[in-house]
Parts: sequence; C-alpha cells; structure tokens
Amino acid sequence: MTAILEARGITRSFGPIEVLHGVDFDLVPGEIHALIGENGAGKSTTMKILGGYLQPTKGELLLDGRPVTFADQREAEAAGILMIHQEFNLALQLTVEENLFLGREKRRGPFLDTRAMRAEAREWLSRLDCHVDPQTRVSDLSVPNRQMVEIARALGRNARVLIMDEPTAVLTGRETDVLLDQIARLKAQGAAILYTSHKLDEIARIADRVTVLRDGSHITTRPAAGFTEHAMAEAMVGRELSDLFPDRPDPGDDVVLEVENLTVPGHVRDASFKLRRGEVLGFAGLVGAGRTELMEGIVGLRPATGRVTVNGAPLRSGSVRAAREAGLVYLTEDRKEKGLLLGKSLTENLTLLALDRFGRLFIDKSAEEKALTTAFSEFDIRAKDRTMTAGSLSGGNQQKLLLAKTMLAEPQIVIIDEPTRGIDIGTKQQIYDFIAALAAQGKSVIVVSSELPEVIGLSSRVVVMGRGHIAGELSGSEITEDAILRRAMGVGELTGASA
Amino acid sequence: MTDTTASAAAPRFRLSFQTLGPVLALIALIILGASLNSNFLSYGNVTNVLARSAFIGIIAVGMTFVITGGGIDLSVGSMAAFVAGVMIMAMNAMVPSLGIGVPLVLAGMAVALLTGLAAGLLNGILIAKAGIEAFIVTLGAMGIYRSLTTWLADGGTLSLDFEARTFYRPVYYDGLLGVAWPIIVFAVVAILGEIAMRKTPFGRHCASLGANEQVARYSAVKVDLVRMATYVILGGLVGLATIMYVPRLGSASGSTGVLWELEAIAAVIIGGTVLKGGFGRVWGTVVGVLILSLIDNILNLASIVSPYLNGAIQGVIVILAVVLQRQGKSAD
Amino acid sequence: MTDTTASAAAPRFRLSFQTLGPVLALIALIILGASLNSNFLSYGNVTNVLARSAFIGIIAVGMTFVITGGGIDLSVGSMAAFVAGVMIMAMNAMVPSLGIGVPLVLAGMAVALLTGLAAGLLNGILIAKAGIEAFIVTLGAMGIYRSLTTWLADGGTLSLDFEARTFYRPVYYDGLLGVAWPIIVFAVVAILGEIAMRKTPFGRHCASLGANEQVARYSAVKVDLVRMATYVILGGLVGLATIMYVPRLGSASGSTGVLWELEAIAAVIIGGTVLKGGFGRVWGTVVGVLILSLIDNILNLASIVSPYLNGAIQGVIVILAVVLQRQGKSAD
Amino acid sequence: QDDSYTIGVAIPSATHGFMGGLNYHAQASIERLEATYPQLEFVLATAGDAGKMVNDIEDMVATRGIDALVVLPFESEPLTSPVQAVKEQGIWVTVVDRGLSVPGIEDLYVAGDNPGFGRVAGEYFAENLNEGDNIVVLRGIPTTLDNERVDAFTAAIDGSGINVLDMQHGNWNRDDAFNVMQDFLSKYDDIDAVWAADDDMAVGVLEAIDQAGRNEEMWVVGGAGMKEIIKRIMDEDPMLPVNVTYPPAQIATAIELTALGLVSSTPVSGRFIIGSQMITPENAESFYFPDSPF
Ligand SMILES: Nc1ncnc2c1ncn2[C@@H]1O[C@H](COP(=O)(O)OP(=O)(O)OP(=O)(O)O)[C@@H](O)[C@H]1O
Ligand SMILES: Nc1ncnc2c1ncn2[C@@H]1O[C@H](COP(=O)(O)OP(=O)(O)OP(=O)(O)O)[C@@H](O)[C@H]1O
Ligand SMILES: [Mg+2]
Ligand SMILES: [Mg+2]
Repeated sequence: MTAILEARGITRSFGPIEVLHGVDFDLVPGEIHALIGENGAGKSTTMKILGGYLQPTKGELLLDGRPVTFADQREAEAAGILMIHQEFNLALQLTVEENLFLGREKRRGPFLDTRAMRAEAREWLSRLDCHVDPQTRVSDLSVPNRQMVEIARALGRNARVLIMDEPTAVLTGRETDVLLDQIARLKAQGAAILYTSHKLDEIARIADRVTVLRDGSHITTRPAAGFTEHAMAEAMVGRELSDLFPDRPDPGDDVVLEVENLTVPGHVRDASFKLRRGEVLGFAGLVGAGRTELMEGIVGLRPATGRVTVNGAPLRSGSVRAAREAGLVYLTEDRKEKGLLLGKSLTENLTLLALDRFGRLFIDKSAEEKALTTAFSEFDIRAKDRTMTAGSLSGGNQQKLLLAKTMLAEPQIVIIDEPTRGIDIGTKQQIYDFIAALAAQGKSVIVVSSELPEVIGLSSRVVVMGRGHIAGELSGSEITEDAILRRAMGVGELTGASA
Repeated sequence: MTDTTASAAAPRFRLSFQTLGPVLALIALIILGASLNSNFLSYGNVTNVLARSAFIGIIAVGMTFVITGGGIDLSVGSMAAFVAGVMIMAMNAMVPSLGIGVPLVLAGMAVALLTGLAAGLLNGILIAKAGIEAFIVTLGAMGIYRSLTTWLADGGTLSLDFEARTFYRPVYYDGLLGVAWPIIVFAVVAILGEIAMRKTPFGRHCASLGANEQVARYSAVKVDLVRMATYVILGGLVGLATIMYVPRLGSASGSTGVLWELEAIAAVIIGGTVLKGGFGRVWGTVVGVLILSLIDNILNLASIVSPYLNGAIQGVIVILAVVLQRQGKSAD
Repeated sequence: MTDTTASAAAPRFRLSFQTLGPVLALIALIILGASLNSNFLSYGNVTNVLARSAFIGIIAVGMTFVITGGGIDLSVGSMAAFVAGVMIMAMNAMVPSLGIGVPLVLAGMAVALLTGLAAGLLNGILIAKAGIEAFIVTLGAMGIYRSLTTWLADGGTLSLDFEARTFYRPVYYDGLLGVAWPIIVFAVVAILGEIAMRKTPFGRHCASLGANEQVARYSAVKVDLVRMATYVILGGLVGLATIMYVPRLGSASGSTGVLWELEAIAAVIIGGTVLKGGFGRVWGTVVGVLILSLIDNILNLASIVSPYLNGAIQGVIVILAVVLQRQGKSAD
Repeated sequence: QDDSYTIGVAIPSATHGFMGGLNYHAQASIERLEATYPQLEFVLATAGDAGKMVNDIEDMVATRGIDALVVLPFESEPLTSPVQAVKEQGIWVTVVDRGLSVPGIEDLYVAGDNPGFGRVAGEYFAENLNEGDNIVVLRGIPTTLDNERVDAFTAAIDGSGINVLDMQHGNWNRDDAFNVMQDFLSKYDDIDAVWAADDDMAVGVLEAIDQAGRNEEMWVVGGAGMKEIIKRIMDEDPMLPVNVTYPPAQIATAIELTALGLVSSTPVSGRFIIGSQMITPENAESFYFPDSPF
C-alpha cells in the first residue's frame, strides 16, 4: 500500500545544534508504525515535524505522494493529521468539554451547542472508559485523567493520520488496555498510526513496523513480527542490556518514618504505615487510589491530620521546608506543573530545592555549574547545551533532571512518585540501580508507581491502596501482580493472600 | 473509581460561597444603604445610581473580555475623553449642514462608535500583531489620548452646541417605561456580554487565550484575531459609553474619565474574573460595578465622616468585598 | 506543549538585541537631548535628572521584586505620601523634645522606614496570608493612604518645621564628592537590588514564585514568606524614598506621589521585567526609570510643541522604547 | 418641619493647596453655622472630577432633600445643565468661583476674579521689569480657568517688551513645578522673574532657584496667598516682592450668605465678585492667617 505521509531526509536544528540527522520515515493506512529510541533520540521532534508543529530544517514531507509544507499544525490538521503530545496540551482553567472542543466548537446558529458537546464529550470519554464529568476543570483532574482527555480529543476527530507521543506514560495497565483497543479499532478503520512508548511490551503487542532512532539518526525500520523486546532495547541503546532489576537490599530494623492515622480530607482516610532504614517500600493502587495525595499530605504539601514521625521526632505539619530539613523529600508525579520551571535554565531548576547548600547569602554559581556537570553524568541527562531551558529538554531528560534536583537535597528518605515516567529502558535500569544503591547506603525510599513490575521488582514490601485507604500490605514472596490487584480492587480480603 | 472524586471538584457554576461573595457584598451594601436613609430605595435614587453606573459598566463589560483573554487596558478612561471630544467637535461642525435633529445625533453617535472602534483596533494591532506588552501600549495610549483631548480643547473644555445638547439630552435623562436609556443600554450590553462569554465560541476562545496561549494556538484558535477582537470590542464599548456620557454633561475636557480605567478593572476583579486571565464572568463584573457605585452613593447618603476619609472607606469596602469571595474559596 | 515557548525565553544574559532594547532607547534619548540643548549634558542638569529619578527609582527597584514574584503594588504612590505625612508630623512633634539636630533627623528617618515597612507588611499579609488578589488589596490601600494623608493634612499641606527643614535639607541637596545624596542612595539600592536578584537565594525564590508558584511550593520554597517579603521590601524602600523626598520641599499633601505607582510599574516593564512574573531585571528597571525622567527633562528643555501635547509625546516614546525591545525578541 | 433646612455643598476635592484651603474654609464655616443655627443641616461632598460632582448633586437632591445648593463647579460646562435641573426643582442655587456656562441660573454668585488674578500679576511685571527682560511662566492644570488667568496675564504685559521665554504646566503641584523650574534654569541663563500662577508652585520654584544658587538673579510672584508665602512677604524677602490674592475663603462667604438667606429674610441674591488684590509687604499682615492649613 502507498504511504499517506512520508518524510525524506528530515533534518532539524535548534539554534546551532542539529538534533535530527536526515531521518526517512513513512506511514501507511491501516498500519501501526512504532518509533522507539532513547530519551532525547528525537522521537518527539520527528513527530512534531510530521504533525506540522515544527518545520524541518532540511528534507521534505510527502502527503499522498505529493510534497507538502505545513506552515503550522492547522494546515496539517486540515490534511487529517492529528497529534497527541507527550506534554499535555490542555488549558488548565477550562473544563474538560471546553478543552475537547477548543477551536472546533459545535454551534447552533451563533451559539454554542453545549448540550451536544457535553453528550459527545461523554461518549468519547466513555469509549476510553474514563468517567470524568465533562464540566470538571482540567486543573482538578489527576494526571492520568488529563491524559485520557488529551487522547479523547484526538480520537474524536477522525484522523487519517494519528500521531501519539508516549500516550501511556502516565496510564496504568487497565487504561492502557482500553487505549490500545481503541487504537486497534482506528487501525481497522484504515487510519495510519504513529506510536511511541518506552513500554516495549506495548510496542510488541500492537506495532506492525518499528523504526529505531538513536541520537537523531535513523537506525533501522523492520516489521515488528520477530523483533523481540530485548532486541528492540538493544537496538535503541546500542549495547547489551542485563537484567532490568537489581537485587533488593535488606532493610534494617529501625523505623525512620512512621505515619499514623493520616487523613487528607477528601482523599485519604486514616493511613498508617512504617518505613525502615535501608528499605524500598512500594505503593501500588489503581488510578485515583489517593497515593499521591497521601504522600503530599505526609510532606506538608496538603492539609492533613494525623501524626508523621521522622526518626522518632514528630514532623511539623504543613511545612515542606520542615520535611526537607528532617531529610524527607517528595518527587512529584506532575513534572510539568509541579516539578520544573520549564522556562528557566537547567541550573536554576537543579538547585532550587537545595539552594541553601549553595551559599546562604550569595549563590555560588561555580558550585552550581559543578553540580550540573555532576548531575549530567550521574543521571545521564542528555542536553545538547548547558544553557538551554528545562522545557526544551526531551521528556525523559526532564524526568532525570527532576530526579537529580530531588537527590541534590541529600535526603534520608525519598518519596518518588512515578519514578520512571517517560524514561527509556536503558535509563530505567540506571534509575533502578540508583534506587537500590540509595537503600544500600542506608537511605529509605518509597516508590509510588502505577507500573506493577516496577513496584514488584524494586520493593521489599508493598503497601496497596484502594479508594483512599490502605487496603493491605504485602512482603517478600506475597508480592505478585495478582495479589496487588485483588487488594487494590477490594477483593483481596475475601480470597486471602494469593501467594 | 475516579468519577466520584472528579465530580467533587467544583463544576463551574455551582452556587458556591465564592460565587456568591460579591453578591453578598452587594446585598450587604443595599441593606446598609436602606437602613441609613429611607430614600435610598426610592425610584429616583435607584435610577440615579444605575444610570451613572452605566458608563463604567459598559466599559467594564468590555474589560472583562480583555482581562479574560490575558490582557489589560489602561487607556479606556482617556479614550473615553478623546472619543467624547471628537464626537463633540464633529457634531458642532455638522450643525450647520445637518441642523439640529435626529440625523445630527445619529451622525455624532456614528463618529463616537467609529472613533472608539478605531482606537481599540490600534491598541489591538500593537498588542496582538506587534506583540508589545499590553500594559505599555495602553499606558502609552492613555497619555496620548489624555493629552490629545487637552490639546483639542485647547486646555479648556469642549462643549456641545447648546441647542444640539438640549436635543440630545433625553438620551441620558429619558427612557422607556420609566427606565432610563443608560440603564437599558447597560443591561443590554451586560446580557449580550454574558451570552457572548458563556454561550459563544468567542467567549471560550478568550478564556483559552488567557489560560494558555500556546494551547489555544495549537487548538486552531485564531489567537491574534481573538486578542485583537477583545480590544476592538472594548474600544467600541468605550464609544457606546461615550454616546451615553455626552448628553449627560455635554462637554469633554482633559479631566473627563480620569481613573475610569482603574474603576473598570477593579469592577472586573471584584466580580471574580481572574486578573491573569483564563476565566471571566460578565455578571460578576456588573455586580462589581454596582458595588463601586453604591459605595459612593452611600457615602453621600450619610455624612458620617470627614469627606477626606471617603477614599479610605471606599478602599476598605473594596477589600472587604473581595475578602468575602476569597474566604469562600479557602473553605471550598 | 512548552518546548517552543520555552526556547523563546532566551538564556538570560546573552547580549541580545532584546537585552539592549531599553539601553538603546536610553542612548537615543541622550543623543536627542544633547543635540537639542547644549546644557543637557551639563553637570547641573545631569544631577537634577538623576536626583529627581531617585524617588521613583528606589521604589521601582522594590517593585521589580514584587512583579518578578508575580504580584503588583498600586499603593506605593499614596503610601509615599502617607509616610511623608507621618514623618513630618512625627518630626514636628519631636522638635520640642529632641531639638533641631541629627537625633531629630535620625528619629524622623526611623519613623519613615518603620511606617513604610509596616505598610508593606500589611499589604503582604493581606496578599500572601489572606490570599486576596494583590491588585485589589493595593488598590484599596491606595485609596486608604491617599485619603488618610489628606485627612492628616486637613486637606492642605503638612510642612516640616522651618528650622528642622533647614537642617534636614542637605540630605537632598548636598552630597559626597559632588554626587548628590539621592543619587548615591539610588545607586546603592540599585546595586544591592541587582545583587539580591541575581546572586541570592531570595532573588531565585522570587523568580520561581512568579514563574510557577506550584513548582516553588513543591521545591520547599516558603512561598508565603517570600511573597510577603517582596511587599515588605517595597514598603521599606518607599520609606527610604520618602526620607530622600521630604528634605526636598519639606512638605507632603494629598497630591504627593500621585501616579508614582504607574510610573514605577512602567519603569519596571520598560526595563524588561515580565509583568506576569517569573523574570526580573533590576538594572533594566534603572534604565526604565532614567528613560522616563529623561523624557520629561527633554520635553522641558526642548519646547518643541504645545505643552498640551507633552503627554502624547511621552506616550509615544514609552511605546517606542518597548518596541525596540520586542523587535529584538521576534528576531530571536 | 418648615423651619429646618438642609444645605448641600459640592466642591472639588483637596488635590492642591488652594483647594485644600477651600475645603478647610468650607468645613470650618459649616461647623460654625451648625453651631449657631441648630435648624440647619449640611451635606458636604467633594469630587475628583466633574462626573462625580454631578453624581453627588443628584444624590443630595434624591436622598437628602436639600433646600439649597452651594456649588463650586469642577468645570463650568458639564455642571451647567445638572445645576440647572436642580434649580428647576425650586432649590436655591449658589455658584462659587467658576461661573456656569449659561448665565442666570444661579440665585447667588460668589467668585474670585480669575482674569483679575492674571491681570494684577501681569501689571506688576509690566511695571517692575524693563524692556527686554526675560520671564518664565508656570501654568496650572490645563483648564478654562488656567487659560483665563494666563490670557489676562499675557494681555497685561503685552507691549511692555517683556520676553516670555517659556510657559509650561506645573499643574498647581510643588513637585511638578520644582522639576519644570529646574529644567528652565538649565535651559535659560538669563531669567529675571518668574510667574508661578499659584503659591504651591511658587514653593517648588523657589526651592529650584535656591538649589541653582540663582537667588540674586530673579524674583517670583505666586498667587492665592498661602500663609508661608505671605509670611515671607511680610519679612520683605527680596525674592517674593508681592502676591496676588485669590481667597479660598470665598466658599465660606458663599455658604454663610446662603444660610443667611434661608434662616432670615435678608435678600442675599446677586453677584459678589471678590477682586484679586495685590499683597505687598505693607499690607501683608492683614492677609496672614496662621491657623489655616493653606
Ligand atoms: N525547543 C528546543 N530547543 C532546543 N533543543 C530542543 C528543543 N526541543 C528538543 N530539543 C532537543 O532535541 C533533542 C531531541 O528531543 P526529543 O524531544 O525529540 O526527544 P525524544 O526522543 O522525544 O525523547 P524522550 O523519550 O525523552 O521524550 C533533545 O536533545 C532535546 O533536548
Ligand atoms: N488538585 C486536585 N483537586 C481536586 N481533585 C483532585 C486534584 N488532584 C487529583 N484529584 C483527584 O483525586 C483523586 C486521586 O488522584 P490521583 O489519581 O493522582 O491519585 P493516585 O492514587 O496518586 O493515583 P495515581 O498516582 O495513579 O495518579 C483523583 O480522582 C483526582 O481526580
Ligand atoms: Mg519525547
Ligand atoms: Mg499519583
């Protein structure tokens, strides 16, 4: 079949730096074409060029065999090309329905046909099995729900070409399944789909063809059949990969963090748990279980009642600063709104949390620069230029910067919410090693993650949350996907531990 | 699962304390006024207060769109003075040819509207097309119109031809079924504004622009056009307000409309529109305008204090009106 | 998607056209001035212009922090009038006990500073702790201080005791090595401000607060405290500006400091600080203040046009100064 | 009750020295009259612009049921028809200082003499300067009233050969006048005299001259008789040879006459023009009121 959209020798530079070097690419109707590569390999950039958001510096695009240039995404959209961004593209102050129809409102005469739009919004969302009220403001939605809205928006527009940049990075298994079904449906309808994800099992599941990018260059394009996950991973990183998860260190006996009857109004009721020195404690649960809110309550980011004790001393509630001074820090799941100052430089972002370590009166800029250099190597942050803004890093590298920022505060206890969101497989391994090393040094880590293999592979104990309370705790060999899911859905107690 | 928690997040128009804040403040002021003076609720006083709110009110409705779209306009007060000046000079010049009568008044109104629209367009072009900070453009425009008006008036006052004025006067003082024209016009503008904000694509586009311009741009919203439109609409409404203003005082000078911009912006913010853009509420603006007018009126009703302190009382009430609103928010 | 916008925020200290915009405007004005009048560059005129700029300048430095932190303060002009009034009354009251001399002046200065700090603290508490919109709090405060000053002065002018004044006068008119005190103080404040903005954690925290309050909070920045601090610092600087202002004419009235707030904000924006917060540049503010003062000075020296049009020319130049800056940006 | 009356007083707010004095005299005379005549009640409203003044007057009529209105129009033109409307309701109208643009509306007119204010000053300049001498002028806020004063001044020095180097607006404000005068001093090497059409501006001007150290070179004539300035004239300050009156107390006269008209049957209608007088060191004492804020 002939390609709908084809890229020939696409090159793209930002300022003097070239990040894509002559990439060739094509999309065929009724086919899912996956694009994989490490963080910063140029996947998002390629997609944005195809979607009309960026213009190539060199090279050409062919639409139905004819050369085209898209001045902006509006022209691309007119040609039936739609894109779901890696970073959200929603106006937070507007409602779900307003966002879904922004720029293409339904009208009745000169007026909005609000009723029709709401009904249609509800329909799209329910197709994705996402039951948020269309009148909710997006700012009030959780990150996964925001992503579902983003997806619903693209699905509702009947695209010939649908480009999806890591749509599942913030989704849990169940939602991912729903999404993949929808993608299969679109494919059956003859749409051409470009898909990227760092979750290689998804790629293996749905892709027909796979293209690998490395460092801005096209490495290979192959049929997915017979391309194993392991082979994909190695093609991406260009080296052998060993076992993903490191050994679990043995926790000590002394309790460093004790949470008693913590209640976060509206989200969490009476949560109690303990964390030991040198322990990696996993937190699992379905979306909306309240894990994020519990953690935010613990470190003082949300009003909460109950007791939090760090190393035997009660923690002053409501003060992030006090928590940090006690050695307790939290790494947010929402890096765009709560994690990084996207318009500011890398250094400013890196040192913001631990600024007092760089001089009380004056900031020691050379020490900051050194810290950046260290962070670059320690967390493998790939920035083409030290002076770029955080917002122009690739998504995965932003996550690494956020991790580096958090670790710069030299915490004793780290709570990491979704540690590997959007991180490539090679780096994931580095982060897992890093977490294990922290624990081995006698620090304690709480990993909140919606990726069950991650929780299972890292933690020596797992707390399962469901509907705002702690639904159970598993340790050692009890930790299995099945046991976690049963507890999370509230059926665990009935059947007992299924170890 | 998620739907239960999600629905707890306030849907936009729930009757929350926050929404009611300015309304409560307004009611409190009305009760205060009525208890201070028995004439407060008389037909005459109510008509006076509403009619004089009309100028700022009409402008503030336009300002709501500008602010919702993430902009600001400091030039409206002096623009009103300038439009009034131009209108008066044009009418005076047309008296010989058109004579005194409806054509003259209509011609004057057309001049005012067109001047307002043109001034708004100029602001809009400089802000949306040339990309200059709205604060600076409109601050500059404020100085420019103010001083052009003084110059047109040769340092004094521009006055409408006496007979023309007598003919035009009923546009402010008369009305329909006992409701004065300015009140009718204000009400119509407010209702149309509320509809435009809530029920038309334009209103949504304004809000999206103020919430996140990039997102709006990527959603095929014609960002520059919408932004420009907010300023043009505001300019047109300044023209309309002037059409109501000129028959009242029949003149314009360099001191006409001083501080109207601040009053209009204050009314918008008191009404619950977000200063940084992204969310606007026209009916709130109307409440804000009424609050501001009532404060003046009440201070006149009861000479409780030294007139020097009126400004202080005004300031305190404005802050209190908004405190009511915020407390609702934190209790949310 | 942010990547594209993010790249528009140019790395901070590159010598871009954008950075140079206001400086170019300033240089253009200086050349214009020098070519219009030979006395323009004389020691006397330069001293006059710089010394006069000092009040607004000192205040504008504080305003830079407030705006960088995402706030705004409309009350500074009337706060200055109020502080001056309180200072004068306090000094007059202390003359009998302290006599004329250094202690009296020092006591007066302390009163001014403390009053300024207290006023700033009040704004800060209402904004940061009570969470009321800064625009409304400071608009209210503007009315309150303005009218308290008029009331203190009984509608007239508060004048400093004649002898006290004679003693205090050199603080404005004399100086060190031929540089007038207000210029020295302004320079010191500007340098300290620039250092605080660029080299201290506080400056960073302000910028992070203005850029994204949420991120700042998650990064253990004491958001409320920093926000409050910006207003307190501004209040203190208003006090300091008043200390320089009072010895000049020895009086204060309800019309002291009218529109200073607008001038200070304009200077900040002209200087390249972002009105919505997140990025501030103290040296830019200094350039902005000088541009505004020079425009006045040149208009007085040149007498090219009808004085009625001065405001219009001012407006045009302010817009042009910023256009220079923006063009650099779009060429980026 | 037939024998109790309410008098509304609408004046501009105290935005500069002269208006401050006017506000002071208005309040003082109201206090005095309320003490003397228990049957009188007063409503005082100050306005920052013409529109607000019209609002105030409307409120007085609609809610306070005033029997008489004393008004110092913020501007003549815009106030004319609102005041006319008040008159048409049978309310006594006293107009102060700035006449309405249609004659014959008011029952009583009490005013200073704006052209006289400029003319008296101009005549002094014409007499005391030589042909070819240079002066600069600081004008007030651009208004009709300022135009009247300046036109009369210009007419009075016409033909005397005096050179008017420059005129700028000092807006009846000390700070503005200080800045403008500083710049005049930079611009002109030879200035023989300054007319600052208001004493607030004169204060700023004197300070600027003092700073430039050019005290010997020129003298200054202000106006409206501010107490500090009068004091210096009494002390025969060579820089301040004379002053021209424009009494803020005219408002007190107007209020008192209006009150008198209501409580007694004394006929008080008509026109009272309080001429502008020259204050010289000889007569200064009689214009000196140390207790007034102005
Ligand atoms: N606006 C920009 N300015 C400068 N550099 C940019 C910009 N956008 C992207 N880059 C750089 O281009 C390179 C490719 O980025 P891109 O976002 O395409 O990576 P990616 O493959 O999507 O990575 P990830 O898996 O982390 O999302 C990165 O090095 C990134 O820093
Ligand atoms: N700012 C907010 N205001 C109101 N409700 C919110 C807000 N943020 C999240 N919620 C709601 O709280 C619930 C829990 O949020 P969230 O989904 O983040 O929990 P979680 O257990 O951390 O899940 P996950 O980590 O998988 O996202 C969601 O239903 C969400 O709609
Ligand atoms: Mg990417
Ligand atoms: Mg979460």
